[in-house]
Amino acid sequence: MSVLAAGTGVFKPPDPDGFRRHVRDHKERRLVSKVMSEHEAIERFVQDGDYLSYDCNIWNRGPASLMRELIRQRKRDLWIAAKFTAHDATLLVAAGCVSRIDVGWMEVGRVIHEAMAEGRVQLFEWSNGALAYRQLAGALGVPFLPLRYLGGTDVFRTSGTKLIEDPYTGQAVCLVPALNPDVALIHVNQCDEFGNARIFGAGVAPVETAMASRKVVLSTEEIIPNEEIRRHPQQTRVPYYMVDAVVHAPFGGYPGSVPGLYRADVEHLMEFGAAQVQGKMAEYLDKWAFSVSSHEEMLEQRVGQEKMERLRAEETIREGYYE
Amino acid sequence: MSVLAAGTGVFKPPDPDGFRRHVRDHKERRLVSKVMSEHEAIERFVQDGDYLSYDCNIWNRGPASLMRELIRQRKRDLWIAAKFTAHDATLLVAAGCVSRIDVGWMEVGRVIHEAMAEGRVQLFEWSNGALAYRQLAGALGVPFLPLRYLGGTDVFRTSGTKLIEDPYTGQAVCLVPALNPDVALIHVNQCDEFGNARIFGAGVAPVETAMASRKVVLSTEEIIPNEEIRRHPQQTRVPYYMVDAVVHAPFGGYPGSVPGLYRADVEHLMEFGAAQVQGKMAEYLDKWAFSVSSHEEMLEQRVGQEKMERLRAEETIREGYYE
Amino acid sequence: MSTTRTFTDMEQIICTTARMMEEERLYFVAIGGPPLIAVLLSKRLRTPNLTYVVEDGTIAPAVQMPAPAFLIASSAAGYRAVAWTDMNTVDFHAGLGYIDYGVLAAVQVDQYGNFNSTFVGAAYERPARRFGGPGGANEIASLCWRTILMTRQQGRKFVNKLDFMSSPGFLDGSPDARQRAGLPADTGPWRVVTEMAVFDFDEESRRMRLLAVAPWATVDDVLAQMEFKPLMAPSVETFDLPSEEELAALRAEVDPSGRTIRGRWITVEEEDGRAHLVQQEAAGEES
Amino acid sequence: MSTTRTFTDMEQIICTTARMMEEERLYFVAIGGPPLIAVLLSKRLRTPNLTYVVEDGTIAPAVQMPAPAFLIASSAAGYRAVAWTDMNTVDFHAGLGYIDYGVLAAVQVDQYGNFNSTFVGAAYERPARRFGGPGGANEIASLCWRTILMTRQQGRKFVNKLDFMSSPGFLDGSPDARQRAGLPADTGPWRVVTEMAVFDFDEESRRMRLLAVAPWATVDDVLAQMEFKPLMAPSVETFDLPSEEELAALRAEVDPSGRTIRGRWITVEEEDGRAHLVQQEAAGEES
Repeated sequence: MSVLAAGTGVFKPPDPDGFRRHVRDHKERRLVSKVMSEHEAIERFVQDGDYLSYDCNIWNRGPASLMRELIRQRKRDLWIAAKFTAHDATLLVAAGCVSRIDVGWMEVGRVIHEAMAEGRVQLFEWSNGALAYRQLAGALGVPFLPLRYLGGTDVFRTSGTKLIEDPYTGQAVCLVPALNPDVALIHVNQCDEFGNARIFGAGVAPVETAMASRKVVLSTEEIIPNEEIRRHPQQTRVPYYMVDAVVHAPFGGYPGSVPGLYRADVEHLMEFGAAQVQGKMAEYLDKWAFSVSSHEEMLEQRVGQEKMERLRAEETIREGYYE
Repeated sequence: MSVLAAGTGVFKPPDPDGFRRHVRDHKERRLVSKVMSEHEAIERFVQDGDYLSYDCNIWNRGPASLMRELIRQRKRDLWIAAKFTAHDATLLVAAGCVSRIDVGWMEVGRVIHEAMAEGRVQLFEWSNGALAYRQLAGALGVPFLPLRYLGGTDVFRTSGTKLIEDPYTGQAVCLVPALNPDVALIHVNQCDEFGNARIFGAGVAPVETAMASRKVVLSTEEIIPNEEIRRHPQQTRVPYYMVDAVVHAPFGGYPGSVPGLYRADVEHLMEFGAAQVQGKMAEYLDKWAFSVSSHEEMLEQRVGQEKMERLRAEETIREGYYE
Repeated sequence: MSTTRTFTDMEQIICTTARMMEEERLYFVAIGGPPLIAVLLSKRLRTPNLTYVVEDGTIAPAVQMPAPAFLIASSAAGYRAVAWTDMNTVDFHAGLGYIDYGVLAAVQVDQYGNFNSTFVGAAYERPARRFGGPGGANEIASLCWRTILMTRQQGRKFVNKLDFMSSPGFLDGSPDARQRAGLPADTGPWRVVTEMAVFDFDEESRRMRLLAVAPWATVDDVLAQMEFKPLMAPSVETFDLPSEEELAALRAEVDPSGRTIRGRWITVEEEDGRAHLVQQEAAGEES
Repeated sequence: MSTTRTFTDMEQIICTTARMMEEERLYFVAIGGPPLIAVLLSKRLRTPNLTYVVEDGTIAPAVQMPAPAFLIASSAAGYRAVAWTDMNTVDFHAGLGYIDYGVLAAVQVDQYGNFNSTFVGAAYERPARRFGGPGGANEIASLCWRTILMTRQQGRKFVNKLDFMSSPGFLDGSPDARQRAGLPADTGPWRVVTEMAVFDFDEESRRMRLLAVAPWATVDDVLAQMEFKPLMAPSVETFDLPSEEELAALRAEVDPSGRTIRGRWITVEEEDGRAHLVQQEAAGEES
């Protein structure tokens, strides 16, 4: 069994035993309430320099309200996993929060281009699947997993992937290192005060992300009683003991959609696009993050009841989510 | 990266590309009906010498009616994965169907002892988790997975586990070979005619078993319309394209329980126990398998409407399964 | 009698790709873009029972037409699927050999069908233009049995050397190159579709081969838009223009917002079964 | 005034184990047997909010009392869980360090807490007695932070050399032996509980150490039922008999069928705070 080739990229090194020690020393195994404000959750659980993973994106069930809080608190030097991410990365780079990005796919425009040109952000190449899979490795508690892609490409060459001779078949197979983010932000449909969470619809990798991350912050459209969780145990995707904070955030996915609840605000997404093209990200960030003190205030003062009602009404598909 | 130690046990060797070729050449990608009789399903999809995996066991949501059909058709020389299996292995050994067993845990009595003493059955040591995990490796399409147990024990020594130096952390970690059974028998709560299947309750590894196996035979308590499947996509655990046969088998888990539907027939389980102790397995097999032509006939003539109604009535918990 | 038809380059690419699709095969597409639109068009017009999986874990959805303007990752995109899973799950299904065709968009492609969706120009650290990254393309191009690539016919896209190989074709074209790199056996690119041409790959050399051209283009027109010279099929066929029916379905039902189907306008006049180019816009900067 | 109490060896083992349990810890038990019964007893009497996961993927269920006769893998065992998952999932949770204690039954144990649940006697191919195999014990004993072993106090169970090491204790007892074998750091056996004694393990030598004995037994009684001589705690404590309350809960509510709690009967007379053995059945053949 030999290493046939190895990429030379920088990656967050796997440390399964370090992860275990963190869990042992910091995770609450009792059923205790973890409900707190977005301010407290981000302040306590996101540190400058953290490797941050979020699930889904600003179009769809992403933790948009938590991201805006992160921006408001001016977190710095984050390293993010951009696995199928829309302009989330752009937003965090524009706000100066992020200096390293593991890329699967992200929308790239002026903000990322300028940040790259000025050396404010470093990109590391992976793929959507590889990042989801590296988090699966992290979720399994193992240091690496074999996979049958990446090999032969420049992604292999510039990443932390290795090509080995499989000791069972003798054939070549790649390995990727486990990814255990320091912190995960996940927006869910429903959870109880302890963090037992339900997520409806196809996702990217919410379960792997929660399992793989040292600290897990949930925002949720709804807090439901533990009794209701226990009446339908099959619906629980993340168990309470993985969760550090529960933030009650109706419309927490805004401007994205939460399927079955509200559609995306296309007008807002276009406003973002225009702000980037015009070099007016500072104004955008000020309007939507810095000039409001909380998600609730943003909804009230910037979105308004009428629009929220319209976005709910226009999400006509509830089947499979809430029916 | 070197192999530090390796077990010397015999195991079904992983062959991811062979599996892929089987899928390419034999799996139906169209939505076509796969509903057939248990006789046809077992005749077409279980060959003598196959490696067979079933999910759960004869106490609980096991594919009991398919196993009895397998016995009736006198399948021979099967190799089974006994991952948390009750007396299922005993039953198949008593009927002469099985010659090799990968052991996680199984009930062991006179039948297994005698078969071992007479050299009719060979046992290979793993654990429940290791067998479920080897099937996960098979389900991921990779030749092996790393894991952090088995090492240091006699299970390691007598199995196909290897200990390697992890090329990422430099630490010792075990590898186990992927297990891709030739055929899986899985009893499900509901599926459509194409094989899109729902399974309610905690299971052992139904999804991994279906994904990892070349041929997949489902028995189901209920066949529901595809339209109903599509109304609740999140409930689907196995997609149609993995499934080769759908057998409509109400009470297919009998004498075991299907949680939420009917409880186990403890009287029957005691009858089995007594038959083994008394060396009367031939009579037991004759009564419950050979002397009836089908599951339906067995239910009618050996169980009876009254008992079935009682077993249904006594399963008072429906919450979380059907409510 | 002559008729005039006007369509975008992307509409031609989508229609040609859609016509290759078969109901007895399973397709893998990324969350949005031309591949999804091609699948939806084929389902709408020719293969209503075709099934596909999406990178986000959606399996065999039944998208209602007309599709909403913002289809990507919306509830409409997953409507009446047979299962909602996640990214790893559908990648596993591909890894197990269940998925016949991956359909993908490429920014640059080389003669072995390797392709780029990461950056072009200058060096990696300071690219002339940075793109979104491979997304799911690397796994889809590695794990599905066959890959269909959709791209525009431009010299800067059909290059001798990729600026970055984001996803694999036949790598260096040597026998078993993919297997030696750790990829599953017997997989690889199958067709490359542009507005002007369809290519396949030679069984032996693994080099790209010109199979068919648009009725309004010549082989030389195609070669003029490639840095490398492809092999030639024994007889290069001519494929059809987008039909009125296809264009109507695309514009009114499959992509009513025009997000994906927009592109360079091409006007073609057909007369006595022959077609010739009347007018086309210059190639833009878009990918 | 004297009182007489009669209980089975297994009832003593279960009660002693249950008393070690804490609400702020998470437990991992196999699908049935003494470990599950000990957890349920503790929940019933002392630690109602204790949570545990079961090998089949059940997370934190709320089993109603009295438990049904056929609890194993029935709907009653998973009742009002917070999640129903599968075997791999709960093993991953253990692998990630979430699970504090694994509670397991053993057929044979050696001085380093390695244990056997596979076979005893003669050779592997022709065992004198074959057992069911490790089940989930190997992973539970490897991945949980601490393991509690439940077994009967018999010379043929506390052996110098296991007939088969199904699951790991401290292996050969050398420093980092578990890590060198690929197991997570800082894990291992924590207590061994029998009807007659409680053992822990010396921090340095990793050898089993006698910590406490039953009020009706002496250290010598315990040593007479072991092939190897354990280390001795500085002061060997005495643990309590099963209380009337514990026995009532066990027999009427936790295991009303008596499937798990049956065993060898022990009768003890208590007088002036001292207890002595009045009568006990001979050790049987059961594991």
